[in-house]
Amino acid sequence: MDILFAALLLVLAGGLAPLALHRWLSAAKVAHVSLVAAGCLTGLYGVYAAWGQSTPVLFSCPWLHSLTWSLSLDSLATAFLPPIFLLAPVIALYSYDYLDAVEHAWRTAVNHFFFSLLVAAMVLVTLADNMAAFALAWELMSLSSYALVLYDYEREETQRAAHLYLLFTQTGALLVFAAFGLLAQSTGSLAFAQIQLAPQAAKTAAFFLALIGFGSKAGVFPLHIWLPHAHPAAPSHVSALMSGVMIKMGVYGILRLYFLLNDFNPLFARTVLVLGMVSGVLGVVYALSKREIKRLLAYSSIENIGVIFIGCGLGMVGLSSGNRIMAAFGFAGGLLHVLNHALFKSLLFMGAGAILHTVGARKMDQLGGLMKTMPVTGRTFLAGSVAISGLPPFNGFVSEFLIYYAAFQGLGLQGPDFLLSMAAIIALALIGGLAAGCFTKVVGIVFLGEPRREHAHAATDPGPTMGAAMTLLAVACLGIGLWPEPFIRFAFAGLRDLAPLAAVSADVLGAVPHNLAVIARVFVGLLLALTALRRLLYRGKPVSQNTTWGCGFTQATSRIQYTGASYSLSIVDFHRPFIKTTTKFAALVRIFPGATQYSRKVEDLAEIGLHRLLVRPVLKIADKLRWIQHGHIQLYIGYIVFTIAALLLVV
Amino acid sequence: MINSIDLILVLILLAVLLSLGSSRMMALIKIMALQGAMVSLVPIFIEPQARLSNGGILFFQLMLLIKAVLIPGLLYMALNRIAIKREVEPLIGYHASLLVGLGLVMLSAYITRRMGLSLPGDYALLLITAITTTGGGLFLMMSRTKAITQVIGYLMLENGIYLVGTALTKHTHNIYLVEFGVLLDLLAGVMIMGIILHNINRAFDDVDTAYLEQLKD
Amino acid sequence: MLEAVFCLPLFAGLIAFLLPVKLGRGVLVVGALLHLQLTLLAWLSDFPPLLPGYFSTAPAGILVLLVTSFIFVFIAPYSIFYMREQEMQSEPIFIGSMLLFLGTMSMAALAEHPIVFWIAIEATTLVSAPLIFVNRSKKALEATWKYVLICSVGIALALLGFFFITLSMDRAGIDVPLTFSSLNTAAKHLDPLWLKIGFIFVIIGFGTKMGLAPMHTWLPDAHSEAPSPASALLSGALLNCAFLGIFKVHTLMVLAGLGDFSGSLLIGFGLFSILVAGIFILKQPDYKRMLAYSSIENMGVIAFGVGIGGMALYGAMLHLIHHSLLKSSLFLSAGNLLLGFGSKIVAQCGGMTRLLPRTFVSFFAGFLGISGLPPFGVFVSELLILIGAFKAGHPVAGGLFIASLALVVAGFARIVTSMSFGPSRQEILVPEQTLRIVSPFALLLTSAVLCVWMPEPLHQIIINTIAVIGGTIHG
Amino acid sequence: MESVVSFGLALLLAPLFPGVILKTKALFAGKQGPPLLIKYFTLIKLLRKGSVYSASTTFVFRLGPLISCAAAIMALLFFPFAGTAPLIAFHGDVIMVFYLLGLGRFFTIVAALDTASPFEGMGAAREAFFSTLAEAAIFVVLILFFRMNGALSLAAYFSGSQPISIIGSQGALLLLVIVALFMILLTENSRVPVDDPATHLELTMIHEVMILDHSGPDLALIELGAFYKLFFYASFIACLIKPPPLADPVANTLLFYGVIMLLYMVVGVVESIMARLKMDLVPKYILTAFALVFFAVILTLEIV
Repeated sequence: MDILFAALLLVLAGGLAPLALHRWLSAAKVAHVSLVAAGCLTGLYGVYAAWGQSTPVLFSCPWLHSLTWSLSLDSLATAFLPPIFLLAPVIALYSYDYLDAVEHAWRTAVNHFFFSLLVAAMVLVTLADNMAAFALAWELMSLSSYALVLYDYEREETQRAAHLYLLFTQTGALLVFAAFGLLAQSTGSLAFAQIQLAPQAAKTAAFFLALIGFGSKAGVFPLHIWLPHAHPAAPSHVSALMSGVMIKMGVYGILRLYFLLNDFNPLFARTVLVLGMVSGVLGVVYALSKREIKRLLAYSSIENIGVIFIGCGLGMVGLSSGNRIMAAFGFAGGLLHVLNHALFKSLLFMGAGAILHTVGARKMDQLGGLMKTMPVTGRTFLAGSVAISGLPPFNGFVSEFLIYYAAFQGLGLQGPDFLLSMAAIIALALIGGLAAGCFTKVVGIVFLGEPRREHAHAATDPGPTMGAAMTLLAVACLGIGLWPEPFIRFAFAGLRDLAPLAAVSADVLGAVPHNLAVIARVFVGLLLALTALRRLLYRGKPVSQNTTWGCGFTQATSRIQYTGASYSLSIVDFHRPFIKTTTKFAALVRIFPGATQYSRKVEDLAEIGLHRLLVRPVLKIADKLRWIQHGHIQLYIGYIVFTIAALLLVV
Repeated sequence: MINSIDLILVLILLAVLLSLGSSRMMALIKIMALQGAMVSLVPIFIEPQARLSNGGILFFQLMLLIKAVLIPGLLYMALNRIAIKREVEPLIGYHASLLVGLGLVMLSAYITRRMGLSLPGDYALLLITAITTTGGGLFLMMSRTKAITQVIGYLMLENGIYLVGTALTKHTHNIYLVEFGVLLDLLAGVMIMGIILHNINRAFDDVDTAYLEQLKD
Repeated sequence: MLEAVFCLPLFAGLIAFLLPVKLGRGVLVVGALLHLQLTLLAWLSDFPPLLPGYFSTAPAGILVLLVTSFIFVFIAPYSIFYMREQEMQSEPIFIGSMLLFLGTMSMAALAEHPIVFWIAIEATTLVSAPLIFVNRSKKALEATWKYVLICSVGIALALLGFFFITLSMDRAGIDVPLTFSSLNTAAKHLDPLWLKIGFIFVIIGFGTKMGLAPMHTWLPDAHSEAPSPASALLSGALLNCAFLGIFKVHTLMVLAGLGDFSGSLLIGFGLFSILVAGIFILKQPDYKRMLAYSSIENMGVIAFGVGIGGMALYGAMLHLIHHSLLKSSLFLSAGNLLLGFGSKIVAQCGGMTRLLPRTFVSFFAGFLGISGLPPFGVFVSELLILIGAFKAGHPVAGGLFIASLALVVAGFARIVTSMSFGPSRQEILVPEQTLRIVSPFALLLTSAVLCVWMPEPLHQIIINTIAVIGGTIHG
Repeated sequence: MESVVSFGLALLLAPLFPGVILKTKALFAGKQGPPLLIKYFTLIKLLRKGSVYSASTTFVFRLGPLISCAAAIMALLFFPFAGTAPLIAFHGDVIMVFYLLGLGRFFTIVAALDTASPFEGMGAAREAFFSTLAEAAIFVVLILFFRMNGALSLAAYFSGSQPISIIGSQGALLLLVIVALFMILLTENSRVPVDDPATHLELTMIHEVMILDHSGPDLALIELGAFYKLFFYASFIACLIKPPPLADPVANTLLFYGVIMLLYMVVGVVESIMARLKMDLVPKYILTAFALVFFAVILTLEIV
């Protein structure tokens, strides 16, 4: 634990140093990156050191005399810490070149400060071992991420996004605290260890309250509304950290609470599973329908959170039905997907940031052909896209495979559990296909083909640290795919200290990791062999360049290319009842039709729902009630008299 | 003795009813002076032997001075400056107000019975008077639009509360120093209100609360 | 001699009326510092009252006194620099009233006799009226009028409440001196019906002053029209004093075994206040009014916490401290904004980050703090109140509490965001000045420090305050 | 050893069968048709040529054929042709197989988008849409098979003590599956009624339009990949309908390839007697396949 504290101090120092050094921007950034990196590496070492120990590491100190502030490092925490410690330095590295506006030196320093604070807060969230410590860490996390979103505060969109985010995160936090209160009711203790003694009803209520709270942080459908606004509005390295790492804290919260409750209620399991499926499928459908890269990536995060939820939900179903192997695979798949998603989603956000940084366009349909002008970004983005589509030999497949494995285990169950497992498999398959569709769209529209607007020609690869960060992550994505064994074992080890799963050792894995590794390597080998063969076949053959075959159409311009919107049109329309599209199209009239316009808007069902069912009625009621403050002093005195009369009648 | 206290209480009640039915400011202030004097006298008549101790005499003299002379005097001065003679458009008309006043008396009698305190005769009437005065004061504040009338209503409320105190609590609790503090507060309050009234009048050329409805949501 | 704590500012205030402006300013600052010293003496060492039947060092009172005195020390120098920009003709009156206000609030905090307490509270209304009125605008007039009249009516009703409590004593045939502590010792024997009625009048009466809805109506007017230092004092100190009256009677109720009754009333008023505040904050066009409504909300939170008891009670006491610190800081920042922008209308302000960067930091930090984010103390207090509410088995009330808080955050955040980051519509009139920045920052810093570390005596006094009625925190 | 041989045989023979389809179609049309080995000739012809690349393309365009071919070959590695043990098998390998095919598709699509041609983009969009639906249907088949014998591996489906076969105890269910799988086969391999490999109208095509710009050995790789993919699906169905394995491995193999031949002929027949569906009817068509297997799974709830 001391090592972890040292790590936290280093990370925080990495936040404070830029504040002191903001007059010398480069120095500030160097200090930030190096201190954060040092801190995170120390932290990784701390996690590694705690790894071998059989009992959780504990720490506690009094806080404000009557509360205690206790931390513990158990296996679940060790599963969530590496994504934080791994991603934070890479993202910090990326931010070195990304935040290069000299005129914003002070703002950059503040951004660095909150970045460090967010990292530290997330570490504390995973370590917290009682309600007070958890609450503090959680709120610090909310605060710092809110501040990070506000980086581009001049833009109205940013302001709205930050506002929405604050609302969601604060309400969510209050619900979580309410759940804590319910659980503390019978035992009177704020310690996590006492939670399992709470009565059944309190546990159920608390779980669902917390599910709303944590779910809104994680961005699970339909509580995700803040997410597609906040991620595009935030600077890209912040989106990378928030989407890659922070929203996983919601998952962590749910898992932590679930195991603390020690109540394997099938209702919990089924709810989580269904939420996962809904959010997975709808997340990716909405992602497909989006036109801004970062918004698309945000919805894709919702989808991946759905996948993680499916994994955890399957794990919970396994526990509630007594199928330990299913449980182990489900949870381990979820945990591994947390790490994997952190890697590739950060990578993708970084790529989007690189485009934004050098080209400045947010809409995909204004881009194109960037692979030629931004080779590093393009290649790493392609790797990330394959990985996020869950395709071998990249890391996304490994975790999805584990989740599939758990789901197939669930087919042996009866009744609703069977049906849900089956639905989970179908959902996963759908998600896989749709995700591939979604990311072929991004890669194809943004990086391939020809530039659709002039400014896309001017693109160049971003600064070296950004390229280095993206390359690192791309290599990591492939690396996990090719050497999955240690990572799968890592995910399983995350379950070690969880009482119901302690008995399930990594032996159930059998040869699974090995097989996955072998196939991935065989595939890569085969690919290399084919490449060599191809080279051989092309030796001495004429290879020439020409324009694309236009099927007889000779006046091809870059504007006739397929657009992202048309690419996804039919898939999106297929999901019509769950997605609301409005198309405006002035039909062609007369023999010589004039200029016409076609526009299409996709609205989020949950957002519409929230607006219709909550925001509008509340505003309406509030407006109606404003007459209370009417200005008539006579009326005001009347209130007092009336209140007295009413209360006296009650007595 | 009994007759005199009843007389005083009836006078107070009458003052309440009159104030509810009166539209003329000057009359209202006079009524308040009368009521203030009567209210100050009540304790002396109720338990004279106990109350008329050393400090007591001084205190009651002071109270009489403040309630019957100083406060009405202050109001009189304020009224002179603002040159308003009558309440023109009350929110609730004078006849209706009178009826309300009568209703208040009945309600007070009912409440007094309901309280089940088994008070001796004078005390019961005292309590009825007290509650009526309190309610009358509140009603006056709610139903009149001129700010000065509201001050008068506030004074009536205070009188009523004082009477309730007299009726309900044992005199042994009375510490004249403390009561004097209360009186002083009242006096200062009326002074402050007078100053504000003056300023309101200067700013709006009227003391109608209809001008005081700018601040709202 | 405990009475010196309030006599000193009272005399200083009377003197300040007569002194020339510059000397008066000196008296204000020196008076504030001396008062803080006296307060610390009263808190930390034995400082017996001269009139034990009327004044005492009851822990709740000391707590309120401490908060009042502490924030006054920061408001006093701020108000001098604020007033300098305003070029006010009646500054001696303002300074004198400030000191008198401090004196009467201290008197209320130390009062042991209910009627003395009542006198002090009524006196606070009267001496603070000039503070609101000091701008002499039509709106200020209206606000003052409403403030004085409504509060006077409310407080008059509280007097009635005290009479009923006395009656409950008489009915039970108990003959003890009329002080809070002796009432507490005899609480078990008091007549419950009259005690309840008394409590109703007290909570309505002092609730008017404290700003509990629906008796809060004067509060937004007064806070928005008063000059900012006065608003800070009203919100950060005066409301606490009024709350003290309710708290003392609530203590009595709990000891008399009627805690459930008074608790539910407090919960009800508390929730209603938060809700009403939320409704009005939601589309509030005026930022000072918004802060005022936020005060109503926070008073609601305190009432709610006290009503629930236990851990929430501890939270409520913390909330009292932190709300005073943060809200006075916010009002002081709002004063800087008002000087800078020359308008209280949100839509006419914008671009705070560029035009008034330091004020932006203090205002925004205050907003984050009052919304319950760490490192500011409201986070701890709201956490404890919320957990306490559910822990004590009030899930419905807890749910309403959450919904109302969300409403408040929604409105507050919208306004602060638009003012901070929105397009700037004008150049600033009065630039920022370090001397006017120090105070809001100092108050914020105090709240942040108290969130992490609390001095032992302060903790002890909170514990002593709530121990009487079974507030606990361990667990 | 046996496995290697059967894998090699499959690799060798796969391009033969599409010739069978052509032949069947020609017979139906009353023509003599191309020779049976036509596809081999085509491959050799393509391999001998060079390529013309569009100036718009990048390395992704060249990567497409490689990966799609490699993925298809990988799929065959897992398959127990004629009951012989495959080269690789483990619990869960089917998931791997279909994801590998998915990878191939991913790169085919991306390569198509790389050309900046609106037609290829259109084809890519359709491919992405239809294959997603088909994939969901396939996973329902996997669910059903898991219900039947608890296996999650191609080898375990068709070998072992209780192979899944139409003559087994659950033959009736499998009939539904076979029909569905056949429909999926037609979809995934871009045959009529979903796609028409013979058409020359780019607007109506899916797979063929995506590879318009490929030429030479690259195109050969794509074609080869397509043959292997079709062969994989055909083998899948063949394993379901072929009678129980004979003792003699050679006879067994012959029998297997006979069934395969039959299947390809059926494809030819379908192509001859059916017209291509309207594009917006295709999802419905795939959903029909999905519904069939789903129905079968629901039926297992009663049986198992």
